[in-house]
Amino acid sequence: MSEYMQAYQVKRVLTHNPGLKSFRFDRVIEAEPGQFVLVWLPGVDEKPFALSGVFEHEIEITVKAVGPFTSQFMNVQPGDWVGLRGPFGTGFQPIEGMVLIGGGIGNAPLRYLAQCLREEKLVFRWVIGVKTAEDLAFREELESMPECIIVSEDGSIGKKGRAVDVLASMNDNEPIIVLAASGPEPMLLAVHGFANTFSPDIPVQLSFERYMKCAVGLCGQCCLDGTGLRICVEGPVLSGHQLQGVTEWDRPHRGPSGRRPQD
Amino acid sequence: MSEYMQAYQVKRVLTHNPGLKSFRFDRVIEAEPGQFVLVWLPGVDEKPFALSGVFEHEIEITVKAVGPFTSQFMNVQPGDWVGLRGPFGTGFQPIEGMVLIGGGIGNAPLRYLAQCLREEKLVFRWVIGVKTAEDLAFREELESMPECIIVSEDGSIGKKGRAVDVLASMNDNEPIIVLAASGPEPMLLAVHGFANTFSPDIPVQLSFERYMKCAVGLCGQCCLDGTGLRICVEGPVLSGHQLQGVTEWDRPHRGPSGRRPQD
Amino acid sequence: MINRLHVNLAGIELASPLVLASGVMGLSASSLERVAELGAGAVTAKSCGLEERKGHPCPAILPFGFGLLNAVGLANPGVDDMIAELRTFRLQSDVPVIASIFGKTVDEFAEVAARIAEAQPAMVEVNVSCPNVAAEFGRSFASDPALVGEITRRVRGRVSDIPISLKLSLQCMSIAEVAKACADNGADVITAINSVGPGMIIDPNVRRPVLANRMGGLSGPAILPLAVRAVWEIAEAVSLPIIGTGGVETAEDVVQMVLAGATAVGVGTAVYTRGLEVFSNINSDLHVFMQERGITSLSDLKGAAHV
Amino acid sequence: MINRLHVNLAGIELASPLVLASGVMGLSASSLERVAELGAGAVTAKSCGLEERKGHPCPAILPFGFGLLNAVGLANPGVDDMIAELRTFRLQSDVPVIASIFGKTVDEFAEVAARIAEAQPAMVEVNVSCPNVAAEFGRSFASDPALVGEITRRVRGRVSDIPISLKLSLQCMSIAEVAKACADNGADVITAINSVGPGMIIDPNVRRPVLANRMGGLSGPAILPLAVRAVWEIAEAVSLPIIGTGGVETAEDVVQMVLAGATAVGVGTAVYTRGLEVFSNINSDLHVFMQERGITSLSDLKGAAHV
Ligand SMILES: Cc1cc2nc3c(=O)[nH]c(=O)nc-3n(C[C@H](O)[C@H](O)[C@H](O)COP(=O)(O)OP(=O)(O)OC[C@H]3O[C@@H](n4cnc5c(N)ncnc54)[C@H](O)[C@@H]3O)c2cc1C
Ligand SMILES: Cc1cc2nc3c(=O)[nH]c(=O)nc-3n(C[C@H](O)[C@H](O)[C@H](O)COP(=O)(O)OP(=O)(O)OC[C@H]3O[C@@H](n4cnc5c(N)ncnc54)[C@H](O)[C@@H]3O)c2cc1C
Ligand SMILES: Cc1cc2nc3c(=O)[nH]c(=O)nc-3n(C[C@H](O)[C@H](O)[C@H](O)COP(=O)(O)O)c2cc1C
Ligand SMILES: Cc1cc2nc3c(=O)[nH]c(=O)nc-3n(C[C@H](O)[C@H](O)[C@H](O)COP(=O)(O)O)c2cc1C
Ligand code: FES
Ligand code: FES
Repeated sequence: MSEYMQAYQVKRVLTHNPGLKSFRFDRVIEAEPGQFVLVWLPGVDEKPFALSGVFEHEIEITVKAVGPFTSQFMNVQPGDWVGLRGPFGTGFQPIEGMVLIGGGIGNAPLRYLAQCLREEKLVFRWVIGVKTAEDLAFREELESMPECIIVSEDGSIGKKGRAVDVLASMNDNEPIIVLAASGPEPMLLAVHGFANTFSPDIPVQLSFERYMKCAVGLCGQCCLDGTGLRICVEGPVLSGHQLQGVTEWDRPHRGPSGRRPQD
Repeated sequence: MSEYMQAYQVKRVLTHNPGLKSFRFDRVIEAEPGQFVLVWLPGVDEKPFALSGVFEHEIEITVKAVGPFTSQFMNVQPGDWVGLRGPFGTGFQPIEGMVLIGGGIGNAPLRYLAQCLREEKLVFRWVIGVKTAEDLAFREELESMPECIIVSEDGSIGKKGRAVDVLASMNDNEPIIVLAASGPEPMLLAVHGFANTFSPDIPVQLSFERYMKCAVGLCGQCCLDGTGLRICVEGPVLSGHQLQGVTEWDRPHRGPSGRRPQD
Repeated sequence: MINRLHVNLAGIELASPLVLASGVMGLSASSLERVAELGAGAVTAKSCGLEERKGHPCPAILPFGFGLLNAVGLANPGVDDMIAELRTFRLQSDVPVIASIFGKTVDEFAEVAARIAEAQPAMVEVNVSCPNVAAEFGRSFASDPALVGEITRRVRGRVSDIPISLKLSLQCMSIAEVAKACADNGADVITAINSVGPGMIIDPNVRRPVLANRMGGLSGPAILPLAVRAVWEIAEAVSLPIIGTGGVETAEDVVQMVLAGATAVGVGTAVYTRGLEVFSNINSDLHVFMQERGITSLSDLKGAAHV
Repeated sequence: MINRLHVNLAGIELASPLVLASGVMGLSASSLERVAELGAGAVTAKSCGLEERKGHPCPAILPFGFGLLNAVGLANPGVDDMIAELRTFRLQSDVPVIASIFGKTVDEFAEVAARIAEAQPAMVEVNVSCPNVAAEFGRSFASDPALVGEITRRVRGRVSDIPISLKLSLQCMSIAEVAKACADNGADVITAINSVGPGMIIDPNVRRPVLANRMGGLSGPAILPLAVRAVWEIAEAVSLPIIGTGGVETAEDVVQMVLAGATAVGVGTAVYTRGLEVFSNINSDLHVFMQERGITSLSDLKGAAHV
């Protein structure tokens, strides 16, 4: 694939629940886990989605309905033409002993990372956090993976609690040497905070989201205040080091106009 | 080099006589002997010239003053910027036992062909035809080459006569197995005629000239009537086979308007 | 077997939608024939005027990485010689041949058109992109809808038995408006677009514009999006068949043009960027594209992107 | 050591002729700062209007092989937010920052210009390439010399202490004429050109234009020859300094622009085609180019191709 628009027919749709589906396209690409594609739904819009899996002849994205685009995407059927461009941005680097930690739909790219880790026969652990059981995609697959620790905020699946809360006891079990996290920003910052309590810090790879328009580092839409780092080029996966100097944590993100809603 | 315009400073000028000079440019290219470049004299025009030599760090063209462009070119000095594009078109294929036959300035590309033949340690003979002694470029170099047979129409240098007239006796000496010719069209057709008196024909490689504008096979300016072959792409070096079907031998060539002057 | 690539262009049957664009391989019967044999559905001759013109000195045609700049300066052998070439072509080929003409004045357009019609080409294409010598600021005829309408009407008056096409350029405020003026005055076809710009390339060492004419029109893949948009706008404005021209190099480019509203598709600069094989290559790729998607006729795709 | 790359642009001292073009990395103080640190001689903010605009849905920015098509739809945070970003930038960087503004009406141009001047940018650039909502056929302001002259005069009336530049586009009959109208009405600088076209890309399978807005302006290397020609024509018509913009990717492209008549050179799409390193890369290549040829100041090259 490339930055040029190319349409593909949807090969298969996997329905996790009516508002959470995975879509496979007949396409071979080279992509790192954590990298994303732009997905064009003709007549609607084009939005960024991480790859949730790369298979021999197929690539997969997993979409959660949260607004107009993602809701319409739930109607996409096998055979429909969808435009794809990418992969864009930076990926996670698979490392022996890695701990993955995902929140909600943020677990999607970690699924592909886990795939890669397994293929490279690297040991890892994966804390899968969801609000409630039905937010969990690939339930059967994940429940059968010995590496997975599922937690839910309402206790409807796995242990009750938030993913970050598990980290301390995991570290007691066996020291965490590197963390890969993807999910809501507060979770990412909490993971970063946890990693910073150690000396030396635990290296982190954190996948951020910002509103995107070009994904090729041009429009400036996704730049972080303080450093100007572009989430679409230098990110979405950033190291702890790259977080330094950013002045917009915990502030509302800039929208399509470039405006940041009043805090 | 390429089809894109690039300017080079003239490195050296070799004056054979006031109306016949060679120009060297600091440039490494891959080109076959017989291929040509377009030469842009800023403020004047751009015209095709065969490479007369390719050296380790230099390329060379040899220009004879025959009209406005070539006359102005005689004023070009070392250090002047000249635009070059190419190489374009087809080249001669060096073959063991080859006989080269050139008429006047048509000997220029054969000089490069001879260079290649010598480098590949292939045996060859070269009949160099000129009107008169002062039409001969590279006189010292060529007189010292055992492969060269110089003939002039006025007898002022070498044997008196025309280059084609030498062919029959050469063939008696040692059968000619392939002919490469470059020079005025009547000479080329005579060479072709000579080659056709044998059975099977002696294979020929003949370098033609036509008015050119694009050299990239687009404008149609250099197409031969009868077959539509483009001298700038399928030529300038054509085989005897490619001459078949051409209906414009011995007719005046089309000029810059595309018009063929009345015969 | 059906020929999926067949199109009917204003009554002319083409075995392929690909039309050799004017100015490319179009000076002689033989060069046109060569392109016809290599797969063009129709071939257009070089634009000719009343009299022979040598055009500009060289460089007149300049590759620049994404296509060409050209400022040939309407070099042409004159209408008499062109008539002879067209007649020779017609004796030897069944492929439809389109004559192309220009004039320095409205009268001259009408006169050259009438003359070239003697050669009985399949169509007369009227190239209005040349500069209007009478206009301020050296504007081209193509920029003025009223003037293009007038040329159309006058040519139509002299050429009644052969379809006429007006070859438009983007050097105007609204190509749709110009196309309307053509339709209102009797045009059968619109050819769009001519080369774009003009543009200029300056050599950083020589410190001069490289083209002898300083400026020249852009053609080739760089202008494809401009040409597709032009075809789209024309198709919205008039119902005439369009020869969509500009930057076409591949079967997918042809499909874009047809989806935008073209009936046939011009191919010019691709002869340089892709070689003369471009005609047969596009034909076979286009056939496969259509077959794989079960499309039996290009007319099913025509204008289909206007949703 | 002398800085060969230094230029004086309407009284503003730039350490490099490279100016970040509007619409690229220009939404926030931080993104502008990043580009300033990487070697731009000046940076231009994204064009802003009176109010926040979300612009068109995506795809709004589309790579197409020789550059980009964009139809962002004047998305911008509104002048209030932009003032805040510019102030933040000025507190943190000494690199001159150019504000860019647009309006839906002549009045609005004047008003936004007056507002943005509060942030004391080094220059106010007036982007007249947006569609004139009052005009027929949705023509852009930039196509009408009289209207551009009027906008210039009105902006000048409200912004007296800061240089103003008019950002022109080729969507007009003569960019030289438009530039003249700017000069006659008090402009200090001309920025040329905005993106070209518009163009359209249709997906052959989806059978729809890919851009959500259907059409979008072309930028990047495909338009360099058009931009060089525009700068050439403007330089022949007026004596104002020009920020030559469009398709610049290399030091040689910069030299072309300067030889055509530019004082400074805009860089936009090259941030995509060449990465953010493009500024430092061009700076060092340009330095070497000048040094090798004994050129000590770019002003020695300015307009030198007009022979
Ligand atoms: C790098 C990256 C990877 C992502 N991966 C996934 C994934 O694997 N699965 C998944 O379901 N979602 C993913 N998202 C989020 C997804 O892009 C949004 O859910 C989607 O754009 C929402 O659009 P909407 O119209 O449905 O909702 P809206 O109501 O428009 O927006 C809902 C939320 O999505 C954000 N959003 C909207 N548009 C964009 C945009 N153009 N770019 C970035 N964020 C936007 C908004 O800021 C808001 O927070 C990813 C986002 C990014 C930046
Ligand atoms: C493939 C090729 C290789 C050549 N190699 C050499 C060479 O090595 N040395 C050399 O001195 N000359 C060479 N020539 C010929 C050279 O191009 C002409 O001598 C030159 O163009 C004459 O230009 P002029 O203005 O001086 O003369 P003019 O008076 O314009 O023309 C004199 C002759 O040159 C021909 N000619 C003019 N312009 C062109 C053109 N644009 N393209 C082709 N022919 C043209 C004319 O048809 C005429 O026969 C070559 C030509 C071709 C086609
Ligand atoms: C070298 C050259 C010469 C051309 N001459 C003519 C011409 O004589 N008449 C004309 O109508 N168009 C002429 N054109 C324009 C082409 O017919 C065509 O409209 C344009 O190049 C865009 O198509 P393309 O990108 O496929 O080349 C010429 C184009 C080129 C490149
Ligand atoms: C995505 C994008 C957004 C742009 N937005 C603006 C804008 O808001 N205001 C403006 O004056 N020009 C805008 N432009 C035009 C550029 O400033 C520039 O004039 C044009 O792209 C040509 O230069 P380039 O080829 O270097 O990009 C935009 C260009 C692009 C590619
Ligand atoms: S989305 Fe445009 S710079 Fe990141
Ligand atoms: S010179 Fe143009 S086709 Fe040969």
